[in-house]
Amino acid sequence: MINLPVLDDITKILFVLVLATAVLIITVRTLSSLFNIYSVQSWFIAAVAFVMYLKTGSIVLLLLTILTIAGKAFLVPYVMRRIQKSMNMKRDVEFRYLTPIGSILVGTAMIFIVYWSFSKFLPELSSDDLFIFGAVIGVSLALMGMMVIFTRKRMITKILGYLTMENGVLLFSLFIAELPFIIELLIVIDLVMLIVLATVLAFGIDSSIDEFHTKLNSFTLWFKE
Amino acid sequence: MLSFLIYALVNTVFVILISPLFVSLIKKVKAYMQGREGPPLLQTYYLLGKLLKKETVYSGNTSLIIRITPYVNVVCVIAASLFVPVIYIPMSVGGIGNIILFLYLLVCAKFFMALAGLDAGSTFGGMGSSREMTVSAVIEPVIIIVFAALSLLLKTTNLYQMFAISLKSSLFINPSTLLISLSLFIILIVESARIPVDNPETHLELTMIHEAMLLEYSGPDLAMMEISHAIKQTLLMAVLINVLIPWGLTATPGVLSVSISVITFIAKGAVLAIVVGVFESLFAKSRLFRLPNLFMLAFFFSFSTILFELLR
Amino acid sequence: MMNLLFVCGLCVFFGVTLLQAVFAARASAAVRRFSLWAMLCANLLLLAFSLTIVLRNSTFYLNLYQISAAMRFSFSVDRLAAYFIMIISLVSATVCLYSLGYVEHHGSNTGKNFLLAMMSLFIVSMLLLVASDNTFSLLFFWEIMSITSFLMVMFDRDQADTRKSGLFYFVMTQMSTAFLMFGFIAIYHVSGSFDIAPVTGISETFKAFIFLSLFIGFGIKAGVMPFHKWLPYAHSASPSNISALMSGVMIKVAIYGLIRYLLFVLTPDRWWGVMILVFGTFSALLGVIYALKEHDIKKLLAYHSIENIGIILIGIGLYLIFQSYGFSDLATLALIGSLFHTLNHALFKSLLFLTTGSVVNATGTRNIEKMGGLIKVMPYTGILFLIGSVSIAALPPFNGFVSELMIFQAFLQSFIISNPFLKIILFLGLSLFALTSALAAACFVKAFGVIFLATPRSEEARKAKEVSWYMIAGPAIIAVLCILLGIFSFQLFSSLGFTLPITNMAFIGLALLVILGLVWLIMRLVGNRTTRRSETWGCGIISQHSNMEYTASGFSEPILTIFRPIYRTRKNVDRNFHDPGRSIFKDGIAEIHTFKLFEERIYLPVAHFIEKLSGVVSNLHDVDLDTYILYSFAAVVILIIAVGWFI
Amino acid sequence: MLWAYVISGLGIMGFMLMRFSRSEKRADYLNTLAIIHSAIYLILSVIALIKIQQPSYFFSRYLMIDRLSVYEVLISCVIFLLSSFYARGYVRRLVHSGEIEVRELTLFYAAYNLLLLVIVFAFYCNNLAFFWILLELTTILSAVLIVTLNAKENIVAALKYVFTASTAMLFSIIGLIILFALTRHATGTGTLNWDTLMQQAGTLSPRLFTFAFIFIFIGFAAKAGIVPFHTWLPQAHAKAPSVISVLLSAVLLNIGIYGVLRLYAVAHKTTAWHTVSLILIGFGVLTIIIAALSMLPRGNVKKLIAFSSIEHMGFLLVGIGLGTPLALFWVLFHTLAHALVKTQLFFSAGILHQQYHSNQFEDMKDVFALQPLAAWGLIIGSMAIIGVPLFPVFLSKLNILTQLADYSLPVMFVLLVCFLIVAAAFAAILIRTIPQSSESKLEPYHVSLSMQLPIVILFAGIVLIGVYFPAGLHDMLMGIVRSLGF
Repeated sequence: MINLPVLDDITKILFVLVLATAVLIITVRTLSSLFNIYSVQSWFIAAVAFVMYLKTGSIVLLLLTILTIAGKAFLVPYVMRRIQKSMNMKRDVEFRYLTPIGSILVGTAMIFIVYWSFSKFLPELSSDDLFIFGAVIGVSLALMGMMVIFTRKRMITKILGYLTMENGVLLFSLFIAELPFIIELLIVIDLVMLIVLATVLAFGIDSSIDEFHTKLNSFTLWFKE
Repeated sequence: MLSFLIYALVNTVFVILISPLFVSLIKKVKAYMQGREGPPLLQTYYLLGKLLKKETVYSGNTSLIIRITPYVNVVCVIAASLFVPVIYIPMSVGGIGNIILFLYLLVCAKFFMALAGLDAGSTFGGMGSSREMTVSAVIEPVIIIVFAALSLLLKTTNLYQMFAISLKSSLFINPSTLLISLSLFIILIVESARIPVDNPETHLELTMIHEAMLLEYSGPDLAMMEISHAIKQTLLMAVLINVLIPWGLTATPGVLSVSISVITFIAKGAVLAIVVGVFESLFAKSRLFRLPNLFMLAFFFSFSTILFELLR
Repeated sequence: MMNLLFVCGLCVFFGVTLLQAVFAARASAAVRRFSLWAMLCANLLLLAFSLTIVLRNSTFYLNLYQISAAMRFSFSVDRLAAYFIMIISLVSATVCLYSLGYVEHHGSNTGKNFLLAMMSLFIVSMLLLVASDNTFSLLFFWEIMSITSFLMVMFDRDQADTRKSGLFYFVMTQMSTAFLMFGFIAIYHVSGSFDIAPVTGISETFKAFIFLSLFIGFGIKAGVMPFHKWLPYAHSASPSNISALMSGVMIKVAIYGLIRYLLFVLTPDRWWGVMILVFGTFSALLGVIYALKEHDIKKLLAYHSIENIGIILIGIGLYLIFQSYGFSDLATLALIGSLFHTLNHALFKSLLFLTTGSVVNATGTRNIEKMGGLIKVMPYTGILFLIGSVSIAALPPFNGFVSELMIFQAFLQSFIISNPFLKIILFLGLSLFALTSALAAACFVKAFGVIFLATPRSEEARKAKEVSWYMIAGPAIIAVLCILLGIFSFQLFSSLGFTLPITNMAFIGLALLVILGLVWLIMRLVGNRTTRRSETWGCGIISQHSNMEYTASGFSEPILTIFRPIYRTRKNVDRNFHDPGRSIFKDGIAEIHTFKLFEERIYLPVAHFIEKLSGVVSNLHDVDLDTYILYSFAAVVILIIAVGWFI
Repeated sequence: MLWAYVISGLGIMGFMLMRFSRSEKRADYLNTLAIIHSAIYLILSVIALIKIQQPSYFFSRYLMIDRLSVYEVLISCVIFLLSSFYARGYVRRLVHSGEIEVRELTLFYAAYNLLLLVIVFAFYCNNLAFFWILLELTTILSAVLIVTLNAKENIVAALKYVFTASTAMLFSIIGLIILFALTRHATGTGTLNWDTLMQQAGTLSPRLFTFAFIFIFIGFAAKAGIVPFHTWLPQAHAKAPSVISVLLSAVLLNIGIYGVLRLYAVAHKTTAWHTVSLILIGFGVLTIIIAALSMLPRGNVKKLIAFSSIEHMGFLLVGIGLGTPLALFWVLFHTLAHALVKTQLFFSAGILHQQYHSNQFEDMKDVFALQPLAAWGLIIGSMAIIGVPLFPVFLSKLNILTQLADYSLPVMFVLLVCFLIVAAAFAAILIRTIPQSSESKLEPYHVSLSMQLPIVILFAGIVLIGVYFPAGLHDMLMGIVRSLGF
């Protein structure tokens, strides 16, 4: 339960960094570096969680930090790297609907729009401007993730986009620490499962139907127990 | 009731007897106009008598239609003749004298005549009935509107009352009556199959309408067709006369009055027949598809009558 | 007692439906005959039921069954409803009798059984529709009526044109249901109940909306002119006994609905009357004009149904106008006239359709150009058809004439209306009405003449045989009714308590009979009675041949020429040439089609527009994942903006 | 009580893991287990309906059994039972025609049973966030069920489903968080429990509630197939094996609508409800229009049915948006009616698909000769779904429209036009399909009784509730409406 103004500043800096990573995910073409960027982003989120923990001292946030690091900084990138190896593709170069520059511009616009819209409501909820920031950053992160999904061609990248959205949501949820832990946990597990499934499906797209089914079996058996 | 029966008998018999006269009178007038001697006035009676004596020839293709048609025709026109009092105006019984019924009895006769025209399967018959139905279809609205104008003028839809009213009120000075009688005259021309609508003399497929349907008839059947046609003509003439110049027609039965009205009717009929004859000789047979113009003329007259009445 | 009659009748119908539907695969001709007889008896029961009510002028109420409190199947039969029930059951009875012979001619075993099942459901739905005392059951049975009739139209579904007709019919009938639903729900919206009861205290415009939607809804089903297009298709596609039911009865049910809502629910304005009059006049005129050029006999009859519906509407319109001026006895004359014409049309139109069915059965074609001379091979059918034609052509003393006479009378006396403008409209309507009936006469001269008279125009016609006893008995009953209703109309009305200013046809009939007797007598006495058979005179051509006869097209040609502006034709010619310079003609096809004004100017454009629109919309779906996400993205962003903006 | 569900469910799955040698047997064995499973659940739910007094809460109020949830669970269980029966024959056909590998069967049925479990608990759960999680799980499981078939398109369809649905669902988490914060701000302790929300609704600020509602709605709309988040639906329904299409259309869509209904019940207690109504009706009408227009040019029977599901979901949304007790009453009835009719349609479509190995209408030649039952099922189902009398949809359609008339007549007119278009679409396709025949006569394959029986049962059921409204059902629905606070 430390209450230092510096913590707030740190959080804000982290927000900016998160946005920066989001922008990178929109633009970068090489897959492996995409994964790296994503895990960095997860690290940042974890950091935010940790800072919030220091600030509020609720144990849930600490657990969330660990969970995020474990799940998002290590597990998910790991799975995706394996998939990528088995599909042996390096880069995702094609863009649709928006060029990278265009998507960055749109992303910025999104931030403004979300800010304009949310700032009409959230102040009623809590005077803490970090909360509002968190909300705005979270939602716009989610929207940017969506943009990744519909601008990038490869399934793998789309999944990354989805993960980004999820990070945004997570970022937002950090500010409502009272949300019972069990639910937080379930949500995260749920999302992870979704990711794994999506990854396997994505693998199925570019591989023969047969090996896809072997993979599918192993994976589903894994999650049934 | 009894009086009505007497009226019916006398009136009908009189009409039947008088109508051939008018036919041949018109022929006579036309002959004079063409500078010929023309047939004697009783020619039509002779003709009918001769036909009654002859045998009937039916085509092998015909069915019962061609056999019943003469009866239907005669019956219909005679029934129609009950509607047109020429000797005196009785009390109407059971709605007899209704205009619509009068017209539709004539249509009924026409309907069967047209069927008979098709019955033998000859080209002429078909052509005749086709043209006949066309003409009658196109003239129908005119007729109706004329009688509508009459009913508007005389505020009744019953011929007896019409005649009675026109008898009482001196309508001659009334322009509407003139207009109406103009269109009535056109109707008379059309319905009795005369130039310019039809040419009763020839048997050329180009011109004939009414005759074409009678081609397959012979003997007594033909006689019936002819007499019914003649009666129809007389009836229409009577309507025109009684509307335009009803004087002489009485509303009270009595030997003197009836004989007066009979005589006056014959006189007026003769005059009208002469007019018709002259009219026929003045015009030439017009193309079938020109006829609607003529009818439109009649339509115009009667409709303008209605407008007259409305504006007054 | 009344309950018994009613319920028994219904039970028999439902029983037959179940029987035929359940054993559709197996049931034999004997079963079919049984169910037809059953239906016949049920119809007679309901006929008795309705006649008692009509004569006693009593009302009958029965709450049969209710799904929930709001949704009851409750029936109240007053004189009007009973009158229509009478029409329905009368016609259906004769049709059943006819079908005893007819159904065996067509289709697979299953098909026949299914047809009978549908037929009985169809009849009972019409009966209950008319009897309903609340909107819910009315709508319920209305839908069932539509669906069953649709299924029967699809009876021989292998023909391409049947499919087209079926689709056309289905869509139109659904449209009518939609409009009705709108009207009914709008009424519910103001009155708060489904009962058919007077609606009061609504604004003029709202009332007008209700009226218009109801008019369109019923008008589509009745085949009023702009909405008539389904009628010729459906009637020509379905089996003849079904066409008889549809044209004789079903479209009358729509008339019933219109009258019911005009008289008992809404309080009409004057312009409604004028509007209905105008619609009626045009339906009548255009109907008969289109009929004149038809050579498909069933289409021809269908167009005549449109014409007669028009006449009925004219009567209703006159009623409304006179009522609005307070000339109640004239109004009654017009209304009774149109109601009587409803009955008459039901009779002679079903008579015509049934006899047509026999003819089509015998010759195997619907094209009248291929018929001819049939009266010699099938005399009974011929005579019956003649009676039908004479009554539909409104010749005295048949029933068709009487009802038209009443409407004419009402028209002719419209001089008592003060408003000159309206008077002119009425007189114009009168003249067009006269034109209509004259053209109808012409059309039936053509129909009867070409089908039955002269010599056969095709092998089939030459080989035709007279149909079975049932198929003559059914129409014969109607034919007798046509004559009786015509002659004793006056006595009929007076016994029902209406004294109308119309001619006593019994008197005329008597007069005609007497005159006939006299004429016949005279001819016996004076006329030469020897006859001889010979050739038709053909300008000396020895062998008369059937292709020298006047054809149907030849017959109607002059009229068509006169009314040319109404039928516009479109030619399409494609030629093939030997040389590229298109100078040496090889061969080619030239066709002339009548320009179907309503279809090509109203129906198809709308359909095409909707098709285009739906094409665009559904193309939005056939894309890949990215685009889907883009949609959601756009939607979310818009939502966020909207939230910021409005809330 | 609820333990019974869990135990039986997991027990069944335990049995599944037992390996059998012969493959043919295996299919039937697994299927038997599935039938038993759904039967047990049905019985349990009936017991829950009768024995347990509603509402009652479990697991520290995370779960609850109240009238609405029991009603929905009953519907789902019935559908599941029927489709388990159907699956017996159907899956055999699938194996036979090589559309599914035998080794996939375990996975298939595992997911199938798990789905049942998840759905039941989704209905029973009392907590919005928990509900959300289970909703996501249904997405995953149905995706798995879709991809068990041997076809690339299935993977594509599943991916579309997963992505479209879950991206939208993420936004509803945002909504949840806002709602949570809102309740916390209002009453000190935040909550996402239905019952507490219902109690506290009065204290919440309408503006913020609407704000939260819209975000939550996005996710539920995606699950319920509301335009513009419906895009996944047609392909998923078309590609999935017919048994699964049934579940997707008749059960899964209901969950989304169920969530919306609950939320609306909460909204109805705040002053925000007419804004919410506006939103719902707006989306509903949009959905109906889009769906109706997309149905006209369809040549694929299952896609056609899928679009009609979308249309009906839109209609339900409109009904909810009206928010009058009667409207809700009929919405609940419509849910039942729609579920049953859809099931019948997809069953018939499944039979036909096995006959022709295609869903395209033009491939279906001499339907009556080959598959009379399926043909009739299709025809009758189509009639039922377009709301012809004798069938339940007519009742709910008429009544909801009647309620709509009080809200706005023009909107009602628009809907009528849309229904007309829908009817035209169905009629056009059936009329084109039924009569067509081919020279190359196909052999009718033997449709096992287990595939025919459900269709017959459903037909009977549909007609029954179409003309007979049991008092019990009436009271139950009224009870639900009242318990929702209308």
